[in-house]
Amino acid sequence: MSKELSYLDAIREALAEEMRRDAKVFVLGEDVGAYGGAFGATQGLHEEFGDARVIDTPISESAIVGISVGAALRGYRPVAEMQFADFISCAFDQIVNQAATLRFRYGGRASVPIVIRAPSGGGVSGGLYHSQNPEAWFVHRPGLKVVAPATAFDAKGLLKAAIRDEDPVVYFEHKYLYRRAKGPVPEGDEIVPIGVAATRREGDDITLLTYGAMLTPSLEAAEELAKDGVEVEVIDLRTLQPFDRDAIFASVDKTNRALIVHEDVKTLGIGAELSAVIMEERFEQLDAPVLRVTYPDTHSPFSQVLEQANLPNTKKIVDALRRLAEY
Amino acid sequence: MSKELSYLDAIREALAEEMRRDAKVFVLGEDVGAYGGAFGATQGLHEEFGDARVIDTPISESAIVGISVGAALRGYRPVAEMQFADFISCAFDQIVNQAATLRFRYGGRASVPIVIRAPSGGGVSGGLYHSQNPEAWFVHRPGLKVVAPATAFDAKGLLKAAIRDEDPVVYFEHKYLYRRAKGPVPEGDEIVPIGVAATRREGDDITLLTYGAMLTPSLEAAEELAKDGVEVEVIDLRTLQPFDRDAIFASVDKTNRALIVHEDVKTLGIGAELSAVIMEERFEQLDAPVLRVTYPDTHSPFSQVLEQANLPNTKKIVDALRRLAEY
Amino acid sequence: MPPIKRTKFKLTPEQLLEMFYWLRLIRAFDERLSVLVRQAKVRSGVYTGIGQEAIIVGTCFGLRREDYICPLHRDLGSFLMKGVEPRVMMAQMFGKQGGLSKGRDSALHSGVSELGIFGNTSMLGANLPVAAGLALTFKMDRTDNVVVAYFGEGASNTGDFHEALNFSGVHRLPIVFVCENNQYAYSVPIERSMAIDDVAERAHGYGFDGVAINGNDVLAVYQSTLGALARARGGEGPTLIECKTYRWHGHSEHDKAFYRSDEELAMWKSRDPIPTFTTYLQARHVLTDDKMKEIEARVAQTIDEAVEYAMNAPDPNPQDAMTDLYT
Amino acid sequence: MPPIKRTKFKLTPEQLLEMFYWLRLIRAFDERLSVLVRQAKVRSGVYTGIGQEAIIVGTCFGLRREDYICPLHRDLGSFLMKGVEPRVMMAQMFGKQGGLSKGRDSALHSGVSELGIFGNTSMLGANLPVAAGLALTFKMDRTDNVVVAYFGEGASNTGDFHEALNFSGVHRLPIVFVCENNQYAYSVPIERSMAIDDVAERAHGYGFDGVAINGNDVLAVYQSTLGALARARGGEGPTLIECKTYRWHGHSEHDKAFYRSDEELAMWKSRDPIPTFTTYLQARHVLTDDKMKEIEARVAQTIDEAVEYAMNAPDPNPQDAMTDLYT
Ligand SMILES: Cc1ncc(C[n+]2csc(CCOP(=O)(O)OP(=O)(O)O)c2C)c(N)n1
Ligand SMILES: Cc1ncc(C[n+]2csc(CCOP(=O)(O)OP(=O)(O)O)c2C)c(N)n1
Ligand SMILES: [Mg+2]
Ligand SMILES: [Mg+2]
Repeated sequence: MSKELSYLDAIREALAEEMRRDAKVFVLGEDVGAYGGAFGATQGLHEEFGDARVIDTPISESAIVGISVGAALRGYRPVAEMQFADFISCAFDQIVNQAATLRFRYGGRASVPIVIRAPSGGGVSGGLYHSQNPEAWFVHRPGLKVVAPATAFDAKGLLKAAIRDEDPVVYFEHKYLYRRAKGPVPEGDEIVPIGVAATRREGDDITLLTYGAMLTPSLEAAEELAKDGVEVEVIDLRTLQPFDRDAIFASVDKTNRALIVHEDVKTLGIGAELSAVIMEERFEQLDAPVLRVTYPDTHSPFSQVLEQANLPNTKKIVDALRRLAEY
Repeated sequence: MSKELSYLDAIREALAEEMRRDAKVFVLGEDVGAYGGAFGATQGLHEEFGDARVIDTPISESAIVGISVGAALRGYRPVAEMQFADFISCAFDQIVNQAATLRFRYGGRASVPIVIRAPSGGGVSGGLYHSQNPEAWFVHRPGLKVVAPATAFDAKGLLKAAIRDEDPVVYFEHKYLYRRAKGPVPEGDEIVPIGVAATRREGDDITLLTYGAMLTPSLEAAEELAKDGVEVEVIDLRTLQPFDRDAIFASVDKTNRALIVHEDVKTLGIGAELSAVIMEERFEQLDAPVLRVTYPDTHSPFSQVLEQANLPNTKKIVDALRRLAEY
Repeated sequence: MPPIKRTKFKLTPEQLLEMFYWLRLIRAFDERLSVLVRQAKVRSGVYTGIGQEAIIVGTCFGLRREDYICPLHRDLGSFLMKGVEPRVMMAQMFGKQGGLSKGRDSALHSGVSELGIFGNTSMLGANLPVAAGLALTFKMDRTDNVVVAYFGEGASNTGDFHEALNFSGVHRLPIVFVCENNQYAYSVPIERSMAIDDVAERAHGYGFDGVAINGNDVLAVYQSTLGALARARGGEGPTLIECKTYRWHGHSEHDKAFYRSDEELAMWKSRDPIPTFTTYLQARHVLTDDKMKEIEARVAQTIDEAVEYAMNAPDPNPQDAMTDLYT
Repeated sequence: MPPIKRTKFKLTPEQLLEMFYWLRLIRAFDERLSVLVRQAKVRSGVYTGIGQEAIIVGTCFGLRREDYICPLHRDLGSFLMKGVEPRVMMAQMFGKQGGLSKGRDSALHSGVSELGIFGNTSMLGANLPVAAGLALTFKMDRTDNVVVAYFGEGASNTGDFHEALNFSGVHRLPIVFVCENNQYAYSVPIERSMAIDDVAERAHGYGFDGVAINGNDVLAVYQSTLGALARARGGEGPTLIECKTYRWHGHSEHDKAFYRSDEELAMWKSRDPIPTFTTYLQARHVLTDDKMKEIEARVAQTIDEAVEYAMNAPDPNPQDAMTDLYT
């Protein structure tokens, strides 16, 4: 049985359910308390769980993560919120050095079950410090897991999985989807496992790998190509680290063509790794080069004239798919 | 005319010469003053240029970079030292948000001519916080330039170019090379331009792309293959952002095979981008998949038994080259 | 060093009227922005400083063109007082080509070096190390120019605040640190973000004076600033001036600010800096009814013209989305 | 709250002798490490705390097993006092399989949760937010356990120090912050890293007490620690204890420490904590010559056995290079 929720409500529900299920789960961050968070993701939690488990912090991103690591070492499961993913740069050292290396340097005798929620992404007139997609930095750092849900269902299921995971997970929730992505969500305890992609549309001709807010334009583009009889298989990665190699290879083995679509910039965005891995593992099967449709290598401007010119969209994806189809 | 210097002395000489040439150049960092820096890269500078231009800072990496940005806005050319590249994570926000975006957000009315020197790399029993290769994070961030010299000649010439560049440059100097890499360096004012790779060995059969401390094992491996009559073209990238696309494509057009070797971890190391770009731009020319020899996706252990097992070396490179040759 | 709060000062009637004009203009500018947001004509997040104008006017009034300011997100007024045309600031808020950032930004992240204005990133506290760097160059140049750096009480909890103030203390830099303590950081009241009454207390941990004053009293702010400027120009180093104040509107125009009581708001509105100053000017017969009418008219006209200009200003050119990243 | 420095305390002869044993053991351990470095048997950077032992003994002596310590790089002795076997610590320094990190690390970056020991990264100050997180859970669990967090005066200039102490003050966490002020941060004397006499001063900026004491007087350190522990256990929040001391050796064993004068070193060596305490114990007839011999023998034997064990301990297995990264 399931019900319709927005992506944002799905996140809120996952938090509430996990906090009810496990007294060790608590949330901390700026304005996450009575205010309910800058985007409302923690609304109602303070009322239900009180000061001790819903903690408004000072403006101290580095400490927020460091405190989470300390709490995790004592068996707690902190869920830290970065008010915007852009500010995760202020907590960078605590994430990539403190959290990501602890299990390794402890010789496996401890781990760090923390979740860092980071509202990311553009298309919301956020300008250069409220639109960033910082996922690649963390995918590059061993010891971290990185997820990026595209649907309300996954927003809930992946957040639950992240909270229950024994390792540090950076959870990127796309701001553009908060209210726009609506759909059924699992009731109760169903989780979406970390590391498993979802095929959103089947097709034999081209594999399209994407995640987050780029799923919708990708699906639209796939429908466009269907009109010309080209069937695109759209795979939503959902987890970026570790990404689902089996699902990717299985699809490419079938289609022999692949396009990667992401909102992050091109150079060393996750598309680079996917492309390199497909080349390494499936060179023989490729009938065309793996292509990328991404944000160009620059910052996110406020002006919609400029931002819309930069963002990947259905048309850009269609053009790339056509190039691959005709290749 | 030129003379023999160590990589470390070449860096020191570049600093001294640039400080003599331009009164606006100054250095700051931890222990860079009378002590001459943890590795001696600033030795003699305090004596020659005094407190005002050779500044010992408190342990405040974030401020070191922020201060550099402020000074650069007033026409100075600060050269900031991170005592180890590993600690650059503590200055991350000031680099990727403050410095990298300033010109953009100012609408092109100002730029940030700072250099951040970061002693990076392993093979020196440094363990997980004194062996890191953090270059990919910065290559991924638009607005930054990234260089990584492999020879004494380039250590000097690229540092001079970085200091004279109008944009923020992260300069990765490899600790393993400090005293081991010796060679002729340009006298006086000769610079090594940013963005231009160097072909260290010509060959028609396989293109090998590398940089930093991996150049030597790469050249050794190339000699190995020469014995089997396989001629490997070894290209030292020198600049990682912007990397020299023309040089890469010209070589691949000739060899139709490419191997990338770097000490950074595999996932989203610079090799991923190079591989993806070669695929996008030269798919037709490739007779084999582009392969990567890199550090595996984990941290750098202290124990030499463990570190040496992880580090790329001549044998691993030879094996990969053979795979490509036989492909 | 003479006590800051009792600094002797003298202002001519003309100067007093100019102060009044600025108070009114800045208030009117923010109020108009607030309306434009409600009319959905300005689409960005707008952070007004309504109620806090005395801080900007009191701190900027005694500055030279050569002095540098490092404003925070509420300090649009300081851009005006430092010489940016109102129409340009308005175009900036509209994200138009004619703004400081050519539409890249719609807030205060863009500076003007010739006018001594630094435009910070969104990252709170990140402007303070930059301020230290600017001040360091004033010292290097042996000028007696000063940097005035603004931050909220919430931002005083960031690591950058600490690193910047510590460095400034060590080098006795010519900086005036102005804390705009408006009692809240977004929804978080000061008692949940620090365990002290006065942010000014923190200055003592850096080896310089900190004073807490009534930030709604323009003459008191001006007086203390004069004292701090004199110290800084005289080589006696930094001073922290904490200005107690209150923001009338929500954190941004989208924030209903339910987290505070009507009583509290009423109390602070009764401390409106403008009527207090008006009473004083009238008591001194400096501000006649005619003068008042004249100033109000000038203010209204200036704002109308600015809006007119901004509304009709062209959007940026999509071709410019990729420019101004590198020099 | 009762004044910290005059806390009443009573120690039995057995306890006093135990304190003496620890002073001697920790001194001997570091001295042996120093020799092992010169003999190139220990290949990692070794940071001894020789001269600073009274701080470790005085702060750890009153701790429970459940209390948590967050040591810095010189605090090997605190691992021993908290219950790690000397042989295991020695194996750790040798980077052997039998060490805390299985050879991943050869320093103090590995902790033991069951013993209440946190192993920090190399990043100075980064242990303090983690300490706050640990203390937060003690409060959540309604235990009266305490966290003792160590840092150098140099580390007190990092952003993490500020964010962690501020958060700890706001939540009145059960923490004792112990500053080991040994006058230098690597080569940088305190006057070049802060403009204040006492780091303890900084506590007042966070709303709790800071006291500066003679860190070479083990009884004074113990006394103040007792007071701070009582406060923390009683829910009265954090205390900062600044221990004035001096490191006899260089920053690491590779540092010749030319940056300080022989006079200064001689002055501080005359303040050696061990003879002072010995005199006291002899005056009280607690430490007889026999007891002295017995303790010295025990110390020597313990160290010899530890070295013996570590030298013969197996190296890690290369297969383990990739383990212990994720759970
Ligand atoms: C490093 C960082 N973290 C979080 C934010 C989000 N944010 C923007 S303004 C604000 C509150 C700032 O409070 P304060 O410093 O007191 O300034 P005020 O808005 O009250 O003037 C927050 C949390 C940010 N901009 N930067
Ligand atoms: C963030 C960071 N920056 C720089 C370093 C390099 N480093 C290691 S110890 C040290 C000096 C530390 O001084 P202090 O905190 O006073 O401790 P002490 O060594 O004197 O005991 C420095 C600069 C580091 N480990 N971490
Ligand atoms: Mg505020
Ligand atoms: Mg020290």
